[in-house]
Amino acid sequence: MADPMKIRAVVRNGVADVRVLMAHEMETGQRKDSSGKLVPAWYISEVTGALNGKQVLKAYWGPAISKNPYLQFKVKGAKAGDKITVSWVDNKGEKRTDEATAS
Amino acid sequence: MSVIRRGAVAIGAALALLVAAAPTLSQAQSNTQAELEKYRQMLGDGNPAELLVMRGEGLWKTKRGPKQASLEGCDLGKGPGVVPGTYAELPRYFADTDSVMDAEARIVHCIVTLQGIPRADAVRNPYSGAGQRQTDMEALVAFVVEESRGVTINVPQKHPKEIAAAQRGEKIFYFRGGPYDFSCASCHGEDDKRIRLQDLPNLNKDEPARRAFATWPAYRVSQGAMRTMQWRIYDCFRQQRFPELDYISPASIDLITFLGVRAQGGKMDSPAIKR
Amino acid sequence: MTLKSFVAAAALVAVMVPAAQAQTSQADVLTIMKSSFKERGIAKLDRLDQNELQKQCSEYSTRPMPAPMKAALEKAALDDVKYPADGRFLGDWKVGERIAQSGVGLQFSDNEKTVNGGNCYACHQISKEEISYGNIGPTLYQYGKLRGNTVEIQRYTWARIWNAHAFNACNIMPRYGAAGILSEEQIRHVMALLLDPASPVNR
Amino acid sequence: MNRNRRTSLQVAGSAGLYGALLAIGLLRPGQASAQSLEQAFKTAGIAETLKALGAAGAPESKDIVINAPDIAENGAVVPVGIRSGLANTQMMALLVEKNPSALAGAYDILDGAEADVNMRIKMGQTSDVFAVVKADGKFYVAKKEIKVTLGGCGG
Repeated sequence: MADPMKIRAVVRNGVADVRVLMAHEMETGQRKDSSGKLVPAWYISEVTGALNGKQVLKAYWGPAISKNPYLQFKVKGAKAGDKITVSWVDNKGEKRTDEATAS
Repeated sequence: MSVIRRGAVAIGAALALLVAAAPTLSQAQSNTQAELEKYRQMLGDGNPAELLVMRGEGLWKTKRGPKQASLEGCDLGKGPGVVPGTYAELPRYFADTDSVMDAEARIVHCIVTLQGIPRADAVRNPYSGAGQRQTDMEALVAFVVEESRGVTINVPQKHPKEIAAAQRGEKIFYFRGGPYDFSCASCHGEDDKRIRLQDLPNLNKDEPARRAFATWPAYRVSQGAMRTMQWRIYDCFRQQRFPELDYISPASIDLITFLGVRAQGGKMDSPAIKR
Repeated sequence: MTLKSFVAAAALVAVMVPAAQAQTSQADVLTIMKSSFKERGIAKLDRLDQNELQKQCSEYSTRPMPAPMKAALEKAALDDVKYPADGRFLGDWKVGERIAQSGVGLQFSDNEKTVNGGNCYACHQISKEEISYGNIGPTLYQYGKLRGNTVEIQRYTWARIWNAHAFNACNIMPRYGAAGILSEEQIRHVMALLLDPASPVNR
Repeated sequence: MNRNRRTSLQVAGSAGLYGALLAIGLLRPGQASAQSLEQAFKTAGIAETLKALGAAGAPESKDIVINAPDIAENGAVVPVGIRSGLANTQMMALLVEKNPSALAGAYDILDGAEADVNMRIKMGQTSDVFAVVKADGKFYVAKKEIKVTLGGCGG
């Protein structure tokens, strides 16, 4: 199973600044392993961000996003105590959802 | 004394450079430095090593090995079970092994003695390779060092073996060998030097020596992995064109002891994030 | 002597004795080194066996080397320089640029088939186009333009690349010719990068 | 591969239906843009990728800010942010001209999010990067050069 994300959400003037770290290899599909074989592409293809269950952001990624991806986005109309949920799914169908409380 | 002399030489060299460089080139160089600073600052916003710290904490508390024990009873120098602040005072002398050990050597010791995992297994693949998940060892080190963030570096020099280790470490620091004739000091003995665009800390000077020790282990974006202090030394020697340094070998611990003593008074700020 | 002044004097002595000259011997260190490294691929353990130059330069890292010793090392280095038999000093600067850019070779992660690079940009500014250069060595931008392309300059530059200790014993630069890092032909190309008027270094 | 994108595609229906829904205003343009993205992730170069995004010929806009350093110390991780000051920004995307596939990432900005995202991307070499923004149904672009440098003494 995928390792948990680290989500931080800090509210200032009604806007939540959300910073997310995800553990993922993000293989490009162009790297060769030590035996010279091409390592197949493996990357997070979609990420969604939600405030109290309502989707606010949807990201579509390719393998050009760096390993162990970092995503920062801003959510309007947020206050301390709100729930920020982030989910990702990769091109193999593996997925992960984590939640943080805005402070 | 030698530090002062080297400092003077470095200042002279820096002045000579300033005079020699054409204005357009030095201006371009300062723009380069400013943009690199921006790059490094933007990276600082989110360090993937935090993910490894979480994994390491979980691993530390997990019962593993033939003895089905966790590492929570590990004595890292402040007594069994105490993790906070320990990294800042390692390497140090441990009476139970009658030797000076760095953080990684001590963690291996605990894995062997508390969990009953054979030493050969514990040290077999300490560093993750390209495209591999970070090793358990790397995760454990990430957790341990995080617990010393902000703590003042105070590598002890009380026991005769601690003093001897630092003295040997200094000799190793200046040991020139291999087809390139390099020693550690070849790259880390003067102020304001770079390889390509990477700043090289002058480990003869207090401030850069503190900063360097304080920011290892670090997440290396070029490798997509957090690397430990043992790895830092290992890979320096690789680029020095030396043979392969053994994990937690005596020379590595001596050198880390020397660097730790040089860094006295700095504040741990690790895991850091670097190119 | 009062206890207080004794302690102060002892402290003073402690400060004045360079740590490098403490009881640890070079032999102890070599034993520790040999027990801590293992050979891997092309990097054998004999790389830890220091030659005279390496030994003396290590020994005098933290204190000034006696002048006669320094002069002797420099003379030995200069005598050691092998100039091209056919008198041809300059090759192709374009190949030289590639050699200057490449940092591979001689690491335990390389192999016999790896063509060694010169790693020049790691320490020197060379062409203006490459912004990622180090500053351990002096800038070489406009090297030929500033010095000319005479036979004397060619011989001097060749010797400097072959064994830089000929001019400043215990400096940091690898002995590219003497230690067999670059071939004679490769050195010709690097020479061209520095001296050929058509090289971007001199344009 | 791209199972999830296919799922989105199915939700949106066929391309024809998607277009029809757009036309009659049942779907907000920019949302569920997966169908054009599927193709856009496969194209090289800016012109082709803009075309795949339906943004061919989009004009430059000063209201789009690309926040990135001029020089990256390593191409494996290049921090890049896009911020749009254009009213009703619906979608933002980042393209790297010289990467094998230009499109690095695209973001649907739904109700409740600001048009301001930061990501980290891989760049194989020095290149122009383009931010593409869809606002009020129209596309705009901005560009910036990022230099990728070599490092170390073992490579």
